[in-house]
Amino acid sequence: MSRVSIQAEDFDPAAELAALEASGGGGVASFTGIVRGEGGLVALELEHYPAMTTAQVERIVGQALDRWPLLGVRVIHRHGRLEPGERIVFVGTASRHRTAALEACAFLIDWLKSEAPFWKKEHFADRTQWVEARAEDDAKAESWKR
Amino acid sequence: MSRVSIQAEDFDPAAELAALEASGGGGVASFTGIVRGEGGLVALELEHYPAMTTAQVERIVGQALDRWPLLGVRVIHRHGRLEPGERIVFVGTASRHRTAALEACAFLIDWLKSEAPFWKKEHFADRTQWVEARAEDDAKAESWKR
Amino acid sequence: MADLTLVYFAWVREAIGRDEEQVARPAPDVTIGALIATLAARGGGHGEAFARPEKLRAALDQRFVPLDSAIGEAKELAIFPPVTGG
Amino acid sequence: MADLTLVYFAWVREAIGRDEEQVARPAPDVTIGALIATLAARGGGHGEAFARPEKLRAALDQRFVPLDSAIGEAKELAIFPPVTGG
Repeated sequence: MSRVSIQAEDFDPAAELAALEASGGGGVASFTGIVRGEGGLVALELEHYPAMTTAQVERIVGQALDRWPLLGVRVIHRHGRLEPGERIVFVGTASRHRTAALEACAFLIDWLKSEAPFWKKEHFADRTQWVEARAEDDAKAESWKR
Repeated sequence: MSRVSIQAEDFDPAAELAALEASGGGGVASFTGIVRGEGGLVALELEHYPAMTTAQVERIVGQALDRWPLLGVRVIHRHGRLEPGERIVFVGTASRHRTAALEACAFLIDWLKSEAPFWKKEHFADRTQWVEARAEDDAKAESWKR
Repeated sequence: MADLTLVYFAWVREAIGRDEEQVARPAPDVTIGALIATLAARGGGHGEAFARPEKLRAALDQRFVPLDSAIGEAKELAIFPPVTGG
Repeated sequence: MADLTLVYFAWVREAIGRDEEQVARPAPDVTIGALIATLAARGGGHGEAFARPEKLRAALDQRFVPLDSAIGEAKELAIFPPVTGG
């Protein structure tokens, strides 16, 4: 069971966890990304490439399913304008084994952070700026290819 | 902010996640362990060493706080009789950085699985048996000491 | 054969002032990098967006490819900064 | 000095038939392993629980220690199988 949503709306991590807990695995791992309100940030604006995003995320979920014995995978990525404290992204995994659930969760969020076709723009009171890609994120995603 | 509970009662992962999301970090990682109903298991019985358990878990949470820049840690471990599908354990972590949240979560659950003073007895329709320790779990916990 | 559709994201889109445009299809062996250089020579928004190719990434028909890839028969070429998702 | 309190868990507790008992305090340099051997020699539940010391683990005053540790001045000695938490 795997499901990917790219959406503007917020989501409910509790409902997602409940579905994963019901998948019959012994362990459920999750990661939720939240907008940080540092440096006077007023909002983040997330742009994406709709023709590409869902297909790409589904492809990487397929890789995770090939690599780990997962009973459930759920990925949600929001786009549009998000304010500090709002959720951006959710990855949840269920498996009989805790290590599989935790590793697959880390793999998916590393990939989403470094290779999914999303671009973030920071809005401050007096200016806006596009976030620059971080070499560290690329290195994380690269480490899974070893 | 860190909190440890050793309890017979069930817990609500949603409420725990909500508290962690509010801790100001950019990422919240969690792991929930569930009783698997394999091989005709009717129930698990978890015994622990009350004089030791909370102190030991608080010590290891302290190690996680020393090792990763965490804004929140929550550990819940149940004892008593648990049926298949019931939650046994919850670890939740919040950090500015996703890698810190994910690694600390994996570290804590590996430790709980291999070194916390809990013993599991499996109840089947016609017999009971104490679960034997798995060398694999010890190796996982050991790997964090490198 | 039909024109090539270019799609732009993030500051590339903002500099050019549109999220999509059609251009005359180049020969199949023309690379993305060469097309970008041609477009940069128009100046204006294109000149600004494409001034530093090392800051650009591309996808051909929704697949990430290096800038030295030939455009071939692709229908859609996307040009954008390195992704910053999640 | 007061007696030593022994506490048992899991199948050690079940074999002995109680979760706690007092024993006469041994000399401080007696190891946990030596005390276990003495208790095993009682036979019955103690004999069964302590037949295979390699299957046992211990804690002195709520700290895990190896079986070759001296009991010293500890108040409480816990004896149990390897833990299987979580």
